Amino acid sequence: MTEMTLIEAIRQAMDEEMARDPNVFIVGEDVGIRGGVFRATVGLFDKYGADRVIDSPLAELSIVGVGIGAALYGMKPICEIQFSDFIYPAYNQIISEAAKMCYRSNGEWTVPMVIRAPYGGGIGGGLYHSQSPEAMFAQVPGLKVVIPSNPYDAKGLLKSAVRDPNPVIFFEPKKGYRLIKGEVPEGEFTVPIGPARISRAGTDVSVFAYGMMHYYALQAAEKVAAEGISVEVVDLRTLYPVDRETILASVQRTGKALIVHEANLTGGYGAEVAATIAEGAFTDLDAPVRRLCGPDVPGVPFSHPLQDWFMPNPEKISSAIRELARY
Amino acid sequence: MTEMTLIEAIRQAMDEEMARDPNVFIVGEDVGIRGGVFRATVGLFDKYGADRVIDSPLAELSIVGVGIGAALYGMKPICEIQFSDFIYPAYNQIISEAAKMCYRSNGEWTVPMVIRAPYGGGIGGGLYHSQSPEAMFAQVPGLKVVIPSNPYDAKGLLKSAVRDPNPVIFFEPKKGYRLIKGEVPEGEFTVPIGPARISRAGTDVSVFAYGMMHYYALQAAEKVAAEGISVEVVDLRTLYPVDRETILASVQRTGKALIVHEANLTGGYGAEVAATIAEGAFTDLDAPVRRLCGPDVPGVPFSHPLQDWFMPNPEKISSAIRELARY
Amino acid sequence: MELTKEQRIEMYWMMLLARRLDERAWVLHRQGKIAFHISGIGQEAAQVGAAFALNRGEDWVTPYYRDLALMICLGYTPREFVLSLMGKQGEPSSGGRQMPSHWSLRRANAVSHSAPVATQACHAAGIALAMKMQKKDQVVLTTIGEGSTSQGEWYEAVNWAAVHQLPVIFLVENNQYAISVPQEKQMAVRSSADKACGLGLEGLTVDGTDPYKVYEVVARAAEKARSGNGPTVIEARMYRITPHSSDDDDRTYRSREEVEEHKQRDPILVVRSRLEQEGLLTPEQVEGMEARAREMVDDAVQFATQAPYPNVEEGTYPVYAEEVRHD
Amino acid sequence: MELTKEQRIEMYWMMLLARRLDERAWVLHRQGKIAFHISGIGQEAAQVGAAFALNRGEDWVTPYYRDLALMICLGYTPREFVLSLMGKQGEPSSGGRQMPSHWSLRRANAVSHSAPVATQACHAAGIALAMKMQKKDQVVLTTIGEGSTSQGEWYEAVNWAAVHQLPVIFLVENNQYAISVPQEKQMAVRSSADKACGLGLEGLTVDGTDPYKVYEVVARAAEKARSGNGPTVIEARMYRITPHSSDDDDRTYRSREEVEEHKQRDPILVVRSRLEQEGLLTPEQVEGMEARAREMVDDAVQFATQAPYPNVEEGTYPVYAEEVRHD
Ligand SMILES: Cc1ncc(C[n+]2csc(CCOP(=O)(O)OP(=O)(O)O)c2C)c(N)n1
Ligand SMILES: Cc1ncc(C[n+]2csc(CCOP(=O)(O)OP(=O)(O)O)c2C)c(N)n1
Ligand SMILES: [Mg+2]
Ligand SMILES: [Mg+2]
Repeated sequence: MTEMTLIEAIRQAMDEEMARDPNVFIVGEDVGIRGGVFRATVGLFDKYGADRVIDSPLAELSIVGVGIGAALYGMKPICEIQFSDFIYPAYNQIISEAAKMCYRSNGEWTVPMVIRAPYGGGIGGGLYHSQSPEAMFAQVPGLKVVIPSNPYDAKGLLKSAVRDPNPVIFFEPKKGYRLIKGEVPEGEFTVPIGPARISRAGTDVSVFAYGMMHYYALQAAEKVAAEGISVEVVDLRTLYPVDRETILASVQRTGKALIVHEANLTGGYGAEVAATIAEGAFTDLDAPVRRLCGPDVPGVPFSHPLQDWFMPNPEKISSAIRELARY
Repeated sequence: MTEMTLIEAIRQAMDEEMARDPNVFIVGEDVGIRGGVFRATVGLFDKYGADRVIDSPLAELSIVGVGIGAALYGMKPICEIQFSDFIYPAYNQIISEAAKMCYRSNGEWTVPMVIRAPYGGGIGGGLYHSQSPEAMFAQVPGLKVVIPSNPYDAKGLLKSAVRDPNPVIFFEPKKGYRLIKGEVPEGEFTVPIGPARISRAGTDVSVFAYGMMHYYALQAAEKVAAEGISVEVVDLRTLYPVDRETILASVQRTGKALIVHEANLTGGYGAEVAATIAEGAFTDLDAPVRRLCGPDVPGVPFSHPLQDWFMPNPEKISSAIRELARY
Repeated sequence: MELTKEQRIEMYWMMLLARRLDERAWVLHRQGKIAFHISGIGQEAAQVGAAFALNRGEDWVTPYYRDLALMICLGYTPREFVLSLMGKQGEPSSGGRQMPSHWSLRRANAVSHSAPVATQACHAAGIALAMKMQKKDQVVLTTIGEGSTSQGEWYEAVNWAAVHQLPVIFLVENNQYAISVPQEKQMAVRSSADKACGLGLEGLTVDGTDPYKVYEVVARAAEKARSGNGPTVIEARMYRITPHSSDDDDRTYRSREEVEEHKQRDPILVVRSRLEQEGLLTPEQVEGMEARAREMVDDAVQFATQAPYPNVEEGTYPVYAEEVRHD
Repeated sequence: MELTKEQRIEMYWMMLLARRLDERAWVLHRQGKIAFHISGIGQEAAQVGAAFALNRGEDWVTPYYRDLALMICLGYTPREFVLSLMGKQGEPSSGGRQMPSHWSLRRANAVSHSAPVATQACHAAGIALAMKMQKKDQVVLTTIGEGSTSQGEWYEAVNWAAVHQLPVIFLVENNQYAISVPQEKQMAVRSSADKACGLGLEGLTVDGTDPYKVYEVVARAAEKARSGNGPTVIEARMYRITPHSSDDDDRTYRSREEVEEHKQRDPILVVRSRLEQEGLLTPEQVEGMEARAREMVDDAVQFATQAPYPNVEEGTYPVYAEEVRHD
């Protein structure tokens, strides 16, 4: 076991997968000699060369489009989008091509690729370096959408993503890159794409979260535990396909559900979680489903007080848990 | 009053608004001499000239991007995207620019524009001429998303959209273009963007739908009425911002909610409606919220039996209503 | 690289077979036996010329919807084509999921494409990148209409290929229209091959009604690509003799005289009379070919008419690679 | 069009003021008083040259983040700039919503831009289209980095302008890097101005360290645009003297010698010594300018330091134009 940061775990996963499989390569902006603007690919250019760690032109559409082409040929591209805020130019290639290729060709062609993108706010990034666009992808059959919340999962899930025969969108909570540390075992392991994880067992309220908000949810759960509220925290991890079973089983236990994410409330991923619960746990619910999310404004503002206003945090989560527990 | 088709109402709205305001212009592929591939703009090129009905290059990104520029200058572009399936190349301009311009500039700049796009399946269009991407937009603060279900609303809402100082995404149920007919009064009227509409009052089950599915929902309601089930049908019309009040008031009356759309179930617009109900009508619900939607496959298949399998229709809606009524 | 007499005759045969098949599709449409057809009539010469310049079965192709003749050269059979027209089971491009003429033929390295134009260009660049990485002696041919070169996607693909000196041939089939929109509304240059100079690669314009000339330039470009000297843009000039598709009415935007004039220069007629004049084909041989084509087309229609539709259950998969069925 | 002596001195003053302000931003960052700075150091000459070629206040600009000197020429004040660095109330570009250097200045016809690069190019084309429709005697200048011309968005914008002969000037500030990525990984041509030939418009390359030369070519392009002769692409060559931003460490990808070499040719030094040699500026005048700049920068820092942060409530609006507050 070694303690490492989230971003170290991500780097290690890529390094190991590149060593394991010569078809794996990285493509994106500044991923080469610079090692990525967040330093996720540091050292890989020196180790694997310019052919396998490619500094692309500044154009996300073709980072993904060229990646798809290479994947069709049998390669395993890991496409880095520098910030998830800049993924939209590639939206057509992701939605129209990567996601639909297998189905539309009746399985003749598949697109084994990973698209990595740092997401999330609270880092002084303003409207365009703070976005959480997961709900724009976690509604698209053919894609898998994964968001890790800790180094162990990050490494294991990214390795699974690289080996997955489908396009996997891998959003990384950038605020946690260096903040979130954790034990990661030496040697080979993977974490399967699909199942959510109960990261803390509890009986009074279920909290569903992922990424940075899961990290905060655990803190909030700890805090209210001292007040006698027993919180079950579920790390959704794989957002799409949805692990409805784990979600419903947790609500069956607690009868109360709080969903937390940074993205705007309306139409966010929490809507699907809430809908799932409303449909599948109707008779188990002891209180209305509650969502604690980013407010419905176009982005996280830059100015500090406004950013704080926007972002969910352990305090806001604790209050929401308390309210729900009281219901 | 004149009876007209949905597409005639749309054309008339554009014609009247262009006559009223010299700043209104149309831009898109084949909108000029051809009058649009669905013939929505027929006659307008002859009437208003090539300067105001512009055949763009075949590039959606710049149809919208150039439209935004013109809107910033004070014009009122109506951008036609030939099929909603082809809106993704313009996603970056819509999400990053049109939607965020007002907020990010603290109101110094606004983008008064309309983006029209035919959507929906059941017309033998296969994966790429049948899509319903509304949920990818009805989660984006700064946008308004409108879907009319009948000629009266189509005309009145489109006129409101043209006059709206914000970017409005106007999805048109293409299967209904000529199929859906209705009375439209002579002379000036508008329908406000925002409120949903109770298109049929009832007491047993609420059905929430829009566009073509609303048309089918009314047929289903009629059918089950004969069996003694009283259905309230709500035409959501404006999907974003969400008219939560009308939705909740209806569930308060009936205690049961069915949501119908063509788009994939998971992460579709119905998730937000279901979440809204789960949060706001918890004590009113007599049955789990139910969604009847397109299955979670990447698109509507071309082959007829497969298309029929995919599409919701009055029969499927009737069955779902019956089940819910029985609960 | 010099074509043999046999090859030149074979090329005419491929053009002819594609033409007769295409004409039959229009008949089937008029008879109400199929719902949609999009035609390659007038474009066969360039497609066959390009196909013969490839190492077929080894080289890769990312085609577009008008490429019936190209696909026939790659081994796509008339039976397969009519299955696709009718959305019948066993159709190899998509198993009836896609509209007709949305090709895919894994066994021939012809990649599945979608309806959104220009997406295939990036795939070609990515495939070529993979070939270069794997040091394969292969090239990729990608085709597109001249209107679709207005898409930023095409620009990005060509730019990638130029920067990385990839073995791709970008063949633009300039048939002078994009639905109703003439070339001069798409671009301010005289040929889309002129766009190459702005991206630092070679661009050539060729008479696309002459299969042997097209063969020559494509063969030269392929040789160049194989020897590591990078990509080429080739515009083949031709005329779209039919309406855009069976949904179009081209009388609304171009004169009958213009169309008639081009019908006089129909490549099928021109090539046949050339081969006759050169003594390579006797009128009897021509008649023999016509009879053989008729027979194959008849057989294909009969075969496809009797073929079953897909089972409804086939609509449910394969959304993910794990669900691909190998039968 | 000939510059007067006063204008030439005024241009140097603008360069100097922008430079001193920019340098202070780096100091503030080192002092921990601001969180982020992205610098225009080394690019002032081209920006000032271009600004002076415009009819400022009448013509329009869609700028990009390095354009501090350009914005200063348009009347953006040092106080306003430091407010934006600190995210303080009253900041005119965004009211503290956007990161610093994301300009907007309605009173100067300088349009709000976002972080996703290249989106502003289409806006410029759209503004120019509107100017042409309204027969205005105006032009639009849009700026961009050379790396960002790899985006399909830029291509589509330039293509629109060329097809419609719009009054736009596309100024590329080629500072030789896109973060860490050098020009040769972005494009296979020697200048981004070469891209113009592929789109049928004029392209010019100019020494971007000489404000008077840049003035000349931009003035000529503006005149051409005003007389209805369409757009021009101008690449101004320069060097990014600082790291990409305060988050960057450029030592990882370029040598100190290279940077030193360019510092020797710093446009501020070159222009000053030229003006001194020509007898237009005495050492005393230069000292006077420096003192004035220092005073203005000091004042701006003091002013902004004392200014309040936005009220939290300001984060909630204006999502829609209806919510714009006029105070
Ligand atoms: C992204 C996208 N936008 C619009 C369309 C609708 N559309 C289909 S074909 C076509 C015209 C294509 O013209 P061109 O590229 O010249 O090819 P051609 O059909 O003439 O061979 C259009 C606009 C589409 N398929 N994809
Ligand atoms: C669409 C998009 N992708 C990525 C980025 C991240 N990014 C910010 S600046 C930059 C480099 C820009 O280089 P260039 O266009 O040459 O302008 P410069 O910064 O050199 O002036 C990158 C990659 C972005 N802002 N937008
Ligand atoms: Mg064409
Ligand atoms: Mg640069």
